[in-house]
Amino acid sequence: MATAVAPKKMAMKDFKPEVPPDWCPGCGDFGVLNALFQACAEIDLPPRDLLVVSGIGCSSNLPGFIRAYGVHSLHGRALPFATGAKLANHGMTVIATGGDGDGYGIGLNHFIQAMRRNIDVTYIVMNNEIYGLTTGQVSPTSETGMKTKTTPHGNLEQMLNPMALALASGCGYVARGFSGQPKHLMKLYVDGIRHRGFALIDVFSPCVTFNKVQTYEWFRERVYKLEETGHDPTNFKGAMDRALEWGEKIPIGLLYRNPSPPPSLHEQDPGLQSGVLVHLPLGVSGEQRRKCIGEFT
Amino acid sequence: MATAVAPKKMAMKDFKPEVPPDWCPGCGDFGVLNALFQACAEIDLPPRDLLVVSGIGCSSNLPGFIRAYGVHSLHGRALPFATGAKLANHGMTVIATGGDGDGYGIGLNHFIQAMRRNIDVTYIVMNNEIYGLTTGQVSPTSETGMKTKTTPHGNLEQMLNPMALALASGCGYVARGFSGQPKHLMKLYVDGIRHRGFALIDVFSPCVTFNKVQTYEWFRERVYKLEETGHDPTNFKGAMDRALEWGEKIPIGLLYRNPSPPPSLHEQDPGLQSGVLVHLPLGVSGEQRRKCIGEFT
Amino acid sequence: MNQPDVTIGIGGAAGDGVASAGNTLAVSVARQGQAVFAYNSYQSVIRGGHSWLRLRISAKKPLNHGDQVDAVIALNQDTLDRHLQELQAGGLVLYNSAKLKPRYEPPKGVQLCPLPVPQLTPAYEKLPVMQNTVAVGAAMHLMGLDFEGLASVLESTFAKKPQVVKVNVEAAKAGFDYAAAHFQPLPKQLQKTSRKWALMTGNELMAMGAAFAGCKFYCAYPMSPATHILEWFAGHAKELGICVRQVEDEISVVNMSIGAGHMGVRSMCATSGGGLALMTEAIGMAGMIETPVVVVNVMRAGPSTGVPTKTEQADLNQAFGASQGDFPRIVIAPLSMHDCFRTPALAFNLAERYQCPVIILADLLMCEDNETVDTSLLDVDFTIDRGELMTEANAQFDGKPYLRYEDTPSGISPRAMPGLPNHLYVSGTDEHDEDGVLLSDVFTDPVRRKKMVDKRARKMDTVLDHVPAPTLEGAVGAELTLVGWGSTWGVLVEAVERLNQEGISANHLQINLLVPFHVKAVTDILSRSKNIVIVENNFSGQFARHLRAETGLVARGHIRKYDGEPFEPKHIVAGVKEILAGKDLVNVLSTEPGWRTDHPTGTSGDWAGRLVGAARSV
Amino acid sequence: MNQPDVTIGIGGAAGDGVASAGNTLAVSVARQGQAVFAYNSYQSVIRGGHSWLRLRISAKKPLNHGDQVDAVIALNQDTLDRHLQELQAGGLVLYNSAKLKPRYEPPKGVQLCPLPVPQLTPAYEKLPVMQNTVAVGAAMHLMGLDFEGLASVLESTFAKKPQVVKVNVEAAKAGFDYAAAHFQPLPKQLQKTSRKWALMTGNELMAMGAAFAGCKFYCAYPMSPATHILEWFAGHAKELGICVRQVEDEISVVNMSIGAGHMGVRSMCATSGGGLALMTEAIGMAGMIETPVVVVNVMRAGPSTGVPTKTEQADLNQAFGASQGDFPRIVIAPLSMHDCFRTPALAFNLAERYQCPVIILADLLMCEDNETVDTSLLDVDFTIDRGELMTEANAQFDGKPYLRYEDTPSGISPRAMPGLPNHLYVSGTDEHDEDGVLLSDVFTDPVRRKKMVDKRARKMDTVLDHVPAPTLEGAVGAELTLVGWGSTWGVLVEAVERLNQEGISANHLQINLLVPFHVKAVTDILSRSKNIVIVENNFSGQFARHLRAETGLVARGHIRKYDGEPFEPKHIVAGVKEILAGKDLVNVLSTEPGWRTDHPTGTSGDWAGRLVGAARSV
Ligand SMILES: Cc1ncc(C[n+]2csc(CCOP(=O)(O)OP(=O)(O)O)c2C)c(N)n1
Ligand SMILES: Cc1ncc(C[n+]2csc(CCOP(=O)(O)OP(=O)(O)O)c2C)c(N)n1
Ligand code: SF4
Ligand code: SF4
Ligand SMILES: [Mg+2]
Ligand SMILES: [Mg+2]
Repeated sequence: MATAVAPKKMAMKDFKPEVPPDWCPGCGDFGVLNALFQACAEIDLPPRDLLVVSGIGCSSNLPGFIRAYGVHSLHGRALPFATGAKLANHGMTVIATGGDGDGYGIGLNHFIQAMRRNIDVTYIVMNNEIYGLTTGQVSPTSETGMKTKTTPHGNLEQMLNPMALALASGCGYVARGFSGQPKHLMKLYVDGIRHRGFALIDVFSPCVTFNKVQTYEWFRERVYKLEETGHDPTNFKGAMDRALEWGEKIPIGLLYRNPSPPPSLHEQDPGLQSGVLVHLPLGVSGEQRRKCIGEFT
Repeated sequence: MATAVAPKKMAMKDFKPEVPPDWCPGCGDFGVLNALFQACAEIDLPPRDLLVVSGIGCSSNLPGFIRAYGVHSLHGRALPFATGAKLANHGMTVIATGGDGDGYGIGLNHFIQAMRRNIDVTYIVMNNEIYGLTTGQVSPTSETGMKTKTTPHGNLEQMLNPMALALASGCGYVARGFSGQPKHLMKLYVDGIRHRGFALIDVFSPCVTFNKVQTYEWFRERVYKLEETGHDPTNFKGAMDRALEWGEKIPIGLLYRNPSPPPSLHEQDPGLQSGVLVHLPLGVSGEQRRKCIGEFT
Repeated sequence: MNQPDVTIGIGGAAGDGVASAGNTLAVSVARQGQAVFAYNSYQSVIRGGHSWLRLRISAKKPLNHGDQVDAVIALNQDTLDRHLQELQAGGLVLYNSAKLKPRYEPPKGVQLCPLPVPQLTPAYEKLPVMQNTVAVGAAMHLMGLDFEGLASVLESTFAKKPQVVKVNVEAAKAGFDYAAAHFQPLPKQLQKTSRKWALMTGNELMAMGAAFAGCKFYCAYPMSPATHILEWFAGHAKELGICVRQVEDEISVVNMSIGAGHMGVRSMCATSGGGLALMTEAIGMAGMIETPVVVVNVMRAGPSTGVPTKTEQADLNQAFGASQGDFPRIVIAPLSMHDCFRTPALAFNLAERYQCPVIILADLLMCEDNETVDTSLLDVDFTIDRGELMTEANAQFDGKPYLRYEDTPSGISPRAMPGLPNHLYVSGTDEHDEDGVLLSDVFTDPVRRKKMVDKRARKMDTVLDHVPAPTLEGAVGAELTLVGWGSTWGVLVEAVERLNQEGISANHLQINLLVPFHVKAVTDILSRSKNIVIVENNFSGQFARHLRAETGLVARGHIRKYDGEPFEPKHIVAGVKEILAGKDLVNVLSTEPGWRTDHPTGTSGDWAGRLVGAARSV
Repeated sequence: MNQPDVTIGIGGAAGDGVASAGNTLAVSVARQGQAVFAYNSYQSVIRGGHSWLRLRISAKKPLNHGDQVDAVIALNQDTLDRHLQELQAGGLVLYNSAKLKPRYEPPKGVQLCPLPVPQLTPAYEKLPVMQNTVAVGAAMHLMGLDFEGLASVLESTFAKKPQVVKVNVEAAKAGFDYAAAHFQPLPKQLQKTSRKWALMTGNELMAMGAAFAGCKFYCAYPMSPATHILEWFAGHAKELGICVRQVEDEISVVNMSIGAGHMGVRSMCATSGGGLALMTEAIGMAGMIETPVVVVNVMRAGPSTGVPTKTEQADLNQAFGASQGDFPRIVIAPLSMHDCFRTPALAFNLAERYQCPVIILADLLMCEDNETVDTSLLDVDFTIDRGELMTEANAQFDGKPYLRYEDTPSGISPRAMPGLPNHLYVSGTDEHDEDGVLLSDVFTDPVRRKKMVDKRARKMDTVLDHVPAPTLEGAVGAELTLVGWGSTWGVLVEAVERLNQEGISANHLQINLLVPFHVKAVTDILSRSKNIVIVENNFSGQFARHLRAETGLVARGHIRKYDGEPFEPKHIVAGVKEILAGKDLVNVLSTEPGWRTDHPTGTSGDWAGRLVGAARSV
């Protein structure tokens, strides 16, 4: 390594990039990003040890707006990419980000399987209940009845419930934040990143341009913090009850944390027991080779 | 129409095909199929009004073994195919069938979205907790720790819970059967097919060749019928409790039926209000045409 | 081309109302019998950024957006700065003098037309977008058109808000009159005609054409530049009795569409490159189970996510290679926006006659941009040919078992609509025999397997009889034949005219049917050509390769473009000259000053302190 | 070929132990220095049905499974009925006379060898599969080999159950001795040698070759005929320190593999046609973000689900057209099982050097079947070339900003392994500038866009320097050049020998690098060929088309096969003769009597009452 780097305390500015986000002024994603700067500083995570992987969407532009290693992959594929990356180098902290369409629409299968698989990735979904980048079509989290460009007579489908799905899929850390409450959100990130295993943080992140229903005001009127209600996040059934709540009152905060979380995937995978893959020598020893060949003679 | 057909009561034999199933002797799928013959006869459904759509897998060979219109589509795609078919001709009864790999592995996204979408399709999943046709690899419903050809050191992933996912996805009819209990299973089919909207019937259907753990005996020792316990299938929370049960005792029967089910998709879709699509005249009237053009002048 | 044409560029940021000003102007001129071809160069940001819309207007239908603006309407300072320099003598620029000021010397002979908007409309104070209305009014005058068309458009646009109509009409009139009083009209003056034009995008034409041709099921997942097809359908589903669904991904889209097609409706879906990639597996299924389905791929600049707002023709390889194995497929590239309207009807007829997937390869340029189409070309009854489809209305039951995949001489097996009595069958993606029973489950059956492959393949033998062969446009025996495919038709027509005017004798062949290929017809034409130059909007020359593979023909020269911006006639003319001077490959590039962009981190400019993190140590 | 070869066919139902009997026999002969080439024709049912395994055995390595069986081991009546007629004079059939009886007259000169199994082994009563051991023992003798090899194999097979070893060895010996006493040995007698062979499938060789070449991440979704690669990896993950995962679908597979490749490990995945279709979108991503990844496609008979247990070479179009847009990719088809072993090493080196996706096109024939490979060819150290990869070990930080996508003369931009200090970057699937910042989000930037397309494309300029050009095998100036690609190499080598023996002078060119293509080398060779005949295992001639597109070369004749069964030397010889007699396309077909199948509903036989429902009214 060419330059020795003195250990130092990270600050928000260390994560702020040179390229300014090109989201619409007022977009909820700014709050999501700022809280992430703060969380990374709080955890004191050197940017070079952080990989942020996204799909495609307004929200998925995020990796371009944070100083870290980043990947802006394919629509819906942030989680498989992040999974492969984490398994290849489990020394790095891996965060996946994206939108509701990306994660709960085209990418839904990967989302559920990633939770079952308990890969140590923190997944931040900027849920604006609309397809932003493609300029305003219905999303899996759009409310029933919602009129969008592609549902002029109102959405006929039932809203997808990411919290309940996460619980039903065995996710060990299930939280929801609101980009209008960045401090609270930051705390959810910090705990989620520290959680060993898959952590979901679904964030209400208003699309000021295309979602004229779920606005900041709409959320502000409805959200309440679980932390202020005595909710016990280690109680699975209580968490499921909260997850099903939607309407006048909508909970944000930590819904569930598995009190005895199983080891995460990289801690158990037989092939990773010899160390971090990217640092292992390539190929096999002559002895291993001859053993493998011998099995066929 | 060339031949007038006298209405008659259907019997099991009307659904039995000339081609005998080529499943391994003892395969659970025989029981699944037989119960289906019975259910179709019970409902008195003329074969020509029935479309059975499957994906790819041992279980997905089923449409070839029942006298009805059938489609043996792509691995994981039975539900989208069935959805398109139902919307095109909602006069027909549409049943989708497949395996656990097909429906909960590669096809999981479609499964969840079909439930949100409440398409009027009955989905029968032959859940043998293994990939049968490809000769014995781990499946999403394989138990943690299970040794298979691709998990020689034991499956590291958490088992997928189709019952809980279905409930979390708003499915209005959630049931589980066992191919070793064909009468009970038949009843679940009949109610599921009659249910207006998406109905899931997950069936324990042992793979006698590749799953040496979840055998008939294994299931017989564990399953108990919800109908015999006073379970109230209209109680969502109670259903969720049952859905999470797994181990010494495993419930079969109707877990949940929405007491006030919303209309199914074809009943609401704006384009279908004029009738069954396949029977509508093609093209548009001169008046409609000129109205459409006029919007651009 | 004895009719003059005028090209007006309107520029501003997203949110400045470029599109609506352009639309008002375009519909207004169309109501005075003018045809329009628009090209909008825009940016993948929802607000801010820059958007540059060019309208080419003439009583004679322009076939492309031209290569020179005559007038600019600058809605913001950025536009004034960027595009002023593109004007030539006689050109002019309109802008709100209360907000903007030219910061560069205009090119010689270019007229600055400042509009004192606050004086011209009192509404400006509250509604800054009124500047657009004033400018559009002024432009109408400067092109030599009447005010009425504009007034009627404003009236219909704001039909629901009568007060707004009044204010807008007054503002437009004020602009019109102010221009009359203060500015020199454009040297080229347009002539009113009584022709009726509809102003539409290729996407809208494709959607409408499909609906008119009997599409009853349309399913999609949003993806630029194909999304507007879905939006048109969603808006018309109820009145036209079409099932229109947005679903979870393109895999679901295409499988649903095939499911619907299987039941007997005409079914279509659309996407762009990455979505098509996800659809390929099911396209193979449609080939195998012989289900008609129409899949539209509106190409954009790739590879991968690429440049979602820019055009390209680089998905031919993908369409040709979609899915594993050999199976019949048809690939058609519409040549113009009007062709976008007709192509779905052709595609449905072919899909149903041959019971196979048909891929329509359109592109962003033709699908997202607006063009006027003669309304009489749209108000037509398409011939609907459903092929050998057995319905309750026509099916005969002779007591013999029904063979869904009967090995007929044509390879086409009469298809029973599910639900018909006495015709039960199973369609499987595994190899199957004539009755649908799987061959893949028998031990091996080389004879039947071959029979079924041959049967399916044989269907393609007659496709060429149902699609007219391409014909040579222009003088036979010209020195040079330009060969293009798809959307480049309009730009090539004009390039050929210009070349001939410049004394370079040229003619033109445009291909729309790519698979199967009119090998004989094309070979006959091109083997008589003295010099072939292939023009295509991609890097590797995918069509040139296809042509060689099909016919063995190799061109003398290639003109290609893959910079995101579309061809203009001048690029072709310049390219041809380079080829005549000895080059065999000319990669042309758009280099207008207005397209110079300030890169966020300035790769080619000043770096200091702007580059993504890397320069700072961690 | 001065060494005799013997081909033994073993047939039975799934469950009768065909594969294990074949394996015992093959390993036993291999331990006596014999090489083996096996071909198993089997059925997609888990139990029952028919399975027909042919082992061609010789001291000189056979390169294909031949076209004539010398001996049959019939494990069930069906096999006896089907395959007896395939034998020729001097041939013989072994069967358990306590269970089976020939129902047809054997062909002239064919020896019936009934084995009284119950008398020969008492264990038969409880273990009917003992008949296989007896028959294998008998076969060993009849080929002229010793008993020891077989005994040692049985010992290692049943190492964990010593009683079973004894019973089996005794039964085998009884069969061996019985044959010696009662039957005529085969006319061709094999000679023992001391060469060391490993008996492996192409899948196992591919997996092992990849692991030896440094593969550290392997991910897959089960799909025949590629599943065994996953199974080999899963079995060796722990000892070799390789992360091996089975995941939810092929989309996830390829994205994970690319994710792992992006971080700096050698990463591979494998599938078959339909899975490749699902992977195409991400293959374009790897092209765009310049991530090395190796994707193996083991082709099977298509289209769509097709015939999962049968072989074909019909995914070349798909590999060539995988994903939208133009981007660098490499496509390689291994020529033999030993080449399956070497190809991953080559693929990884190319993928890392050129930072692009590499597709390996193998097929069922070579990947599922067993062949002996000289162990000394396997025990090798592959050269590992990681290309311009910057790791903590070699990275220099000069204080200048790191440009992940630097526009270098070679087009190759040094790649920093994420985690490295001072080299932060973002990889995006949108078009991006040298520093990784998106160009798709600027208004338009034709100049930079073109620069980046050119940079990526330029990488391919030197690929051909790193992959040896194909060379002509056989006599220069022959009358006829057979051209093949991929797995047909072995069958073509033998066909050429036979043609020459029959006085038809022929030579042979086999292509393994399909993209990019050795245009110059291939053109040089083939333009000197008098008559080109292209042989490929598909319907449409995908390679012939590719060759024409790349070089303009058109063959005099084509021999194709798409009936599910692989080519045998006799097919090629016959095809060549038809071509010499004037045909230009010969579609050969396997027509052995043993392959006649009783179709469940009998399309070509008696219909009455057997057809799927349709014949009854509803
Ligand atoms: C395969 C594929 N299909 C479709 C698209 C087009 N597309 C880009 S972003 C997007 C959805 C964006 O919605 P979401 O994920 O909610 O993000 P947001 O923009 O709302 O933040 C779509 C459909 C694509 N890029 N790739
Ligand atoms: C795209 C694709 N990937 C993989 C396969 C191979 N495949 C066929 S069936 C199957 C899984 C079968 O498991 P399941 O759905 O549980 O059915 P079962 O055989 O157990 O009844 C797989 C992976 C395929 N046909 N298509
Ligand atoms: S469109 Fe919506 S989600 Fe996208 S940047 Fe604008 S406000 Fe944010
Ligand atoms: S392999 Fe298993 S699932 Fe398949 S047919 Fe046999 S028993 Fe049934
Ligand atoms: Mg969104
Ligand atoms: Mg299964």
